[in-house]
Amino acid sequence: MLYREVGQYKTSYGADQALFPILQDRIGITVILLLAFVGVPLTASSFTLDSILIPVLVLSLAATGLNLLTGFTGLLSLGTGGFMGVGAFACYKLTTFFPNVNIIVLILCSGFFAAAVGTVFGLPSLRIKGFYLAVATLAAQFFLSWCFIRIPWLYNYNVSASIEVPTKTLFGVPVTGPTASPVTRYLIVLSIVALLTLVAANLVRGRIGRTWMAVRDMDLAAELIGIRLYQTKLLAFAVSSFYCGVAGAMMVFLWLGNAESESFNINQSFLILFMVIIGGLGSLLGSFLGAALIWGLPIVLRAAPAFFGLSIQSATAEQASFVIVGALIIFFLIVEPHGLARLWQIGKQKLRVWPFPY
Amino acid sequence: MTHLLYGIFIDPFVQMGTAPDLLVQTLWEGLVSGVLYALIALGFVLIFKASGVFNFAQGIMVVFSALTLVGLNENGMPAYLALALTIAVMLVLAFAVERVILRPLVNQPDIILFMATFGLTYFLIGLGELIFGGDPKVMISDQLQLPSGSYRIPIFGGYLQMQKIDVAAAIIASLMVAALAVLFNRTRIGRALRAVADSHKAALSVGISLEQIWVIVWFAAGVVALATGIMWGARSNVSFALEIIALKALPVLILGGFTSIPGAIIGGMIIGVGEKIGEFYWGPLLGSGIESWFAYVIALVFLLFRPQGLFGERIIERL
Amino acid sequence: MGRSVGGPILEVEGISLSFGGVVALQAVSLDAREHEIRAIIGPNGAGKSSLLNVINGFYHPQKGSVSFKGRKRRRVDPHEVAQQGIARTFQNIALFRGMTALDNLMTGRTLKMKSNFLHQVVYWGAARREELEHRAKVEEIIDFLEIQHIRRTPVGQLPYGLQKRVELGRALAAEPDLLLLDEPMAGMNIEEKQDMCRFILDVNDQFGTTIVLIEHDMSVVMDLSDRVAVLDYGRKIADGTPEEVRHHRAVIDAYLGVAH
Amino acid sequence: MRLKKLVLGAALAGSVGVSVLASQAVAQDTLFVPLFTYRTGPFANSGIPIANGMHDYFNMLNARDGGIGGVKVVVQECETGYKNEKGVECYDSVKSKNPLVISPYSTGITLALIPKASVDRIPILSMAYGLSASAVGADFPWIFNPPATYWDGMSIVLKYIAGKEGGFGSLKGKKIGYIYFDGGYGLEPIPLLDQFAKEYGFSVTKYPVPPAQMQNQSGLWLSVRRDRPDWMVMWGWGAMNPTAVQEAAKTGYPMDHFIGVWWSGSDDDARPAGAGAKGYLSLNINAVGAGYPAIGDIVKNVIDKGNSQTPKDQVGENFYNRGVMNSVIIAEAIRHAQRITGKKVISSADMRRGLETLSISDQRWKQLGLPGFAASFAVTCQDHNGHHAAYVQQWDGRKWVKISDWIPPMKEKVLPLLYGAANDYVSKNQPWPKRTEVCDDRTL
Repeated sequence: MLYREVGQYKTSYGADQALFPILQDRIGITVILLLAFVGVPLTASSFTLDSILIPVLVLSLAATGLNLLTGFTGLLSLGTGGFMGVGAFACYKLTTFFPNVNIIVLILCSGFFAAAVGTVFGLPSLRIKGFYLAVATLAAQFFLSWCFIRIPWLYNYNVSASIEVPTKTLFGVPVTGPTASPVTRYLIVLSIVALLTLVAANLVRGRIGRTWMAVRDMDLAAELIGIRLYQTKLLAFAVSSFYCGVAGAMMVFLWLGNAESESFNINQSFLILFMVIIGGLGSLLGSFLGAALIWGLPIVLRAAPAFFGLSIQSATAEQASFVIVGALIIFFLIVEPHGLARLWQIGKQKLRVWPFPY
Repeated sequence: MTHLLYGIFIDPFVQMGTAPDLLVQTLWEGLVSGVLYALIALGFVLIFKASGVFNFAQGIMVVFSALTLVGLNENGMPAYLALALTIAVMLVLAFAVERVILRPLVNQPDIILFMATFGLTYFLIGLGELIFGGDPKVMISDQLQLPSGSYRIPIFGGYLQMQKIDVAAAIIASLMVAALAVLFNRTRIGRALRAVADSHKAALSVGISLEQIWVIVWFAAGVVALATGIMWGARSNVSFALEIIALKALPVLILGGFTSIPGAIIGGMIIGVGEKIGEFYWGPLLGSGIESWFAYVIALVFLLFRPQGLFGERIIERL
Repeated sequence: MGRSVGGPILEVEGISLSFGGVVALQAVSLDAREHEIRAIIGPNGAGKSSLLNVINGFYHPQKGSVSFKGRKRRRVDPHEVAQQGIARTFQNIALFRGMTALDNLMTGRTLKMKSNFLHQVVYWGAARREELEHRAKVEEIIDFLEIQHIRRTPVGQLPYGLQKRVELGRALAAEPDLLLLDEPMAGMNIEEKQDMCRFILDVNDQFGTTIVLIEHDMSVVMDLSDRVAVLDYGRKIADGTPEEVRHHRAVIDAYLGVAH
Repeated sequence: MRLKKLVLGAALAGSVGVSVLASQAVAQDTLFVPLFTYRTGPFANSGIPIANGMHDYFNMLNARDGGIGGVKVVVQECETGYKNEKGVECYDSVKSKNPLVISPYSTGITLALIPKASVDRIPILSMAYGLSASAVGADFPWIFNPPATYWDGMSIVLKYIAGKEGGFGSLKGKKIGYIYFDGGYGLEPIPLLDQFAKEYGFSVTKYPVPPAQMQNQSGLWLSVRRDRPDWMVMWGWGAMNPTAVQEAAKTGYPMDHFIGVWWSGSDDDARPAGAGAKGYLSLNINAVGAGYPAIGDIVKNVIDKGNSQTPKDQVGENFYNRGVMNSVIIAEAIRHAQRITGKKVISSADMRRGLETLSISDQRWKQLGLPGFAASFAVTCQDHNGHHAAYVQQWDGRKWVKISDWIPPMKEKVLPLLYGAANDYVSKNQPWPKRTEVCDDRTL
């Protein structure tokens, strides 16, 4: 009986349209944020930060971006990796042009370059739909990753054809490069992700979000209501690519510290798509759950044998994890096609009537 | 600038004129890889036509079937027995897919089924490596009596080099297409398949079990995959890197339309020839390696003019 | 009826429309006056829906013109039409199934919303104020249509009758001057039909909205409408008050299916 | 419904599992040597034999001598699949367990780890791959890439070609085709190649192979047929190698004019082309064949005891021996470190000193039971590479045959480029940590 909104009366539409209308949710999110911002930095090991939390956050942001496009606007894209790459390389060039500008500003700015490119490759969406569009976005994917290698200007003509992240400091504290501590990088990633997630939440609960969903659910009717399909779709592409771009920039500057064309290949795109669909199309929460599952699972699986004192060849573990991840994807889709987010809803529903079955 | 324009608009055609044998050779290579793309695309089409599923796993099915074949043979099984057994394996796979994936997910939105085939892809990659190891295998061309060596036909003062295996690939591909055409248009199953393609309800009302149809198409796709795997394996070797190439079937699908068998073939030809010509004559301008995306751009441009593909049904929007 | 029918607000002149070889409409002309309820009837495939699609710009006729509020137009895009104040419902419901009833209605007001992207991003100031204003307006319509209880339900899960009602609500949310209803009562039971009739009359009465509706149920048409136009094989074969139309020779033929 | 509960449960369990991760410590009285390997993915064909070689040699030392200096070597493989993210993850998972040295076995991963390792003070051994510039000990105290850099390799290739053509003078007007993996690895030698082309007046045509096209090279080889280069030089890896050899054979390119770097000389690279591959050349830095006492010990103590994944017939293949060589270098460095520090259980810092004073003479190779297995080599405080000789081998249709003497690289050409690149790297990655580590006296 702990979780229920009974007795919480909304006295204004404002209260009713708040992000978290239910008190328990508000408490919940506060606790989570406190844990994330205070608890984790104090306790987590550098491995947990570097190999689990930072990646999951970065990938969640990319997934959020794709979700805005695929989940909310109904446009299937396989170019995510490419757009992330644009963000990363843009950020790298920016750091070389403006070495003294605050790196966080640059990371956010690099999103705009991705947005521009994304919009261009979004143009076909005006003529084509569904899988045809998906394949069209593959053109973006392959063309971009070709550019990342074939245009040396993008990586400052490094012989290695890869971008090395320079050390940038903020108030004297190094935030990028090898000397930056995992905690610092984690906190920055967390802040950016939290901020952009809030923005996404605002967008999808307002007019823009509704027009996106309208286009997704029935584009013709939307048009007859007065929604301009072209602008709506292109806006979706732009915003989505912006998120992917920022994610890409963070991936290189705050996570890996180095990248080459291959870091943004087609598999990256597929990985993000997994996360979105497993997490739940059209759900921001889902993007996070999906990212956590898809990224976390193989790590758990790789650690599991040792944890249970078995010694398994790392290769075998890797192959096994492929099998299991594949099986789980199918399993999840069968159990709940609407993704983890829906499971969460169901869980809440149960909690609401607990301890009674109905 | 003028140099660039020359490189784009004049030089390639000069080359074609001065070395026609190379042009012919390029066309031939294009046709061959086109055939292989087409074979993969064919697998997609079969399944999409009958179950509306965009089967991403087609690519890995190619690798998996070829691996099974070679793996069985390596464990001392005579080639043809191995071949038969591999076909059996593909049949089992078809049943498994129908039972485990399609049936529970029937009537789900396309994208969910699409994702499910992604899951299948991961599963097969892992399984394949677990059983046969990650190291690439050499296709057992000789045991299968596949021709090796090549014809060298003098033309235009130069010569045209045709690998016998490629010729075989072309022949086998056309045979398969013919067989499938017959299957689709002449047999009861074929009518059923088309009925399903038109509408599941209709099919049911005609008293056809969807399950059977699905098993059949997935099995057919599996066999096509095996053929593709053997052919491509014989050209390079059987390794998981092949799976990436399978993506090339997607632009083929766009050109040919997702539901048209002749479309897949002709689309394959266009893509194959297009990208080879592009790489060969225009690639050097851009620093080469454009083959990796050229096909997709061809398809993309094409889409803008004909959104439903070469043979795809016309899309009429109505309210 | 205590309302004054004004001058013509919508004039359709000599519309001809065909897809490939198939002729859907042939030189059809009709008008609708302010505040009136105008019905279009005719057998299936007579071209009724096509006519509506022409009026709100979804189809572009080969010949003829449509003028609304005196502004003549030959070829326009649907969203322009919507901006001029024409809203509609659809024969087979075209709601946004994934969204709640409330969101569907809010979407209906898209054109009335002006706040820019940045405000949306922060969801503060203008954007927030706007949201709340429009929410208030939408709530009025929700009360009016008596669908308070299903506010938060995704419309995909609603029964047919309610969906039709929500769709009407979405159209009303745009505060249109002209409302096109494509078979608003198709597949409803008596009670639902009666409710729908009431709503249509009230809309027309309270908001003074001009209504053009397609309907098969003769009794409904005859009670509701001021004037009735009859289409058959893409031609207009009769036009006038329900009384006149009811006794019109061609109409009777058309409905009894006498060979021409 | 039950299913859904189950799933919720599973998700929960997963999240718990994660938290218990990095908790697998390594016993303190051992020598911990993580090996980054890839037995999966499109590069597995190159990765597997190397991984086997590296693994087996350490197992052999443990079984035969009870470890190194009486201390057991703990080997832990981490599967990278040749993916950079995985590599970084592997690094993060081992760095807290006092790893003596990291062998990334991927140029991409090496590049990603160079800055990190320099800060975490963990040595990286990128044996004949990675960033050529990292040979400059003054700038990269923690990175070691013996016995030769890609630039050395390219200079050796050109030296060999020149030898066949009758001296560098006669390279004038010749056409050399360069087919390479379109990534950092394949792009690195290009500056040197271009420089030589300018100096000796031969022309270079470049044929990049994008990763997605590794097994789809027919178009590329058509261009080769058109351009008719006198020699083809290959910097290939993974599935790209066998495909290239096969396509070359198909196009009828003279195989004895087609020469690959030491990473394009695996038995699996040549074998698939069958008879067509006969005559294919490649550089090598280690001997092939199982006819060495040490390798005999491996067979006796490890493989016959079933403690290995290696199929017996692959022992002694080129890349297997490459892996063995990698482990020998690590083992020798550990011995050096133990001698310098007088400690039995050493730290990564000690290991760095060991690597920096490492030298293996022909005499020592013999003592190791590997006479003539590789050129005698030494790295110094300044030079972490040594720029040692390589030889050319030829595929006779069944196995590799050594067909040249050990050819030393053209240091005088390579070094300037090397220092230039090192400066470039350091200047682009300011502030780059200044070297503080003192140089050990080699005579110890």
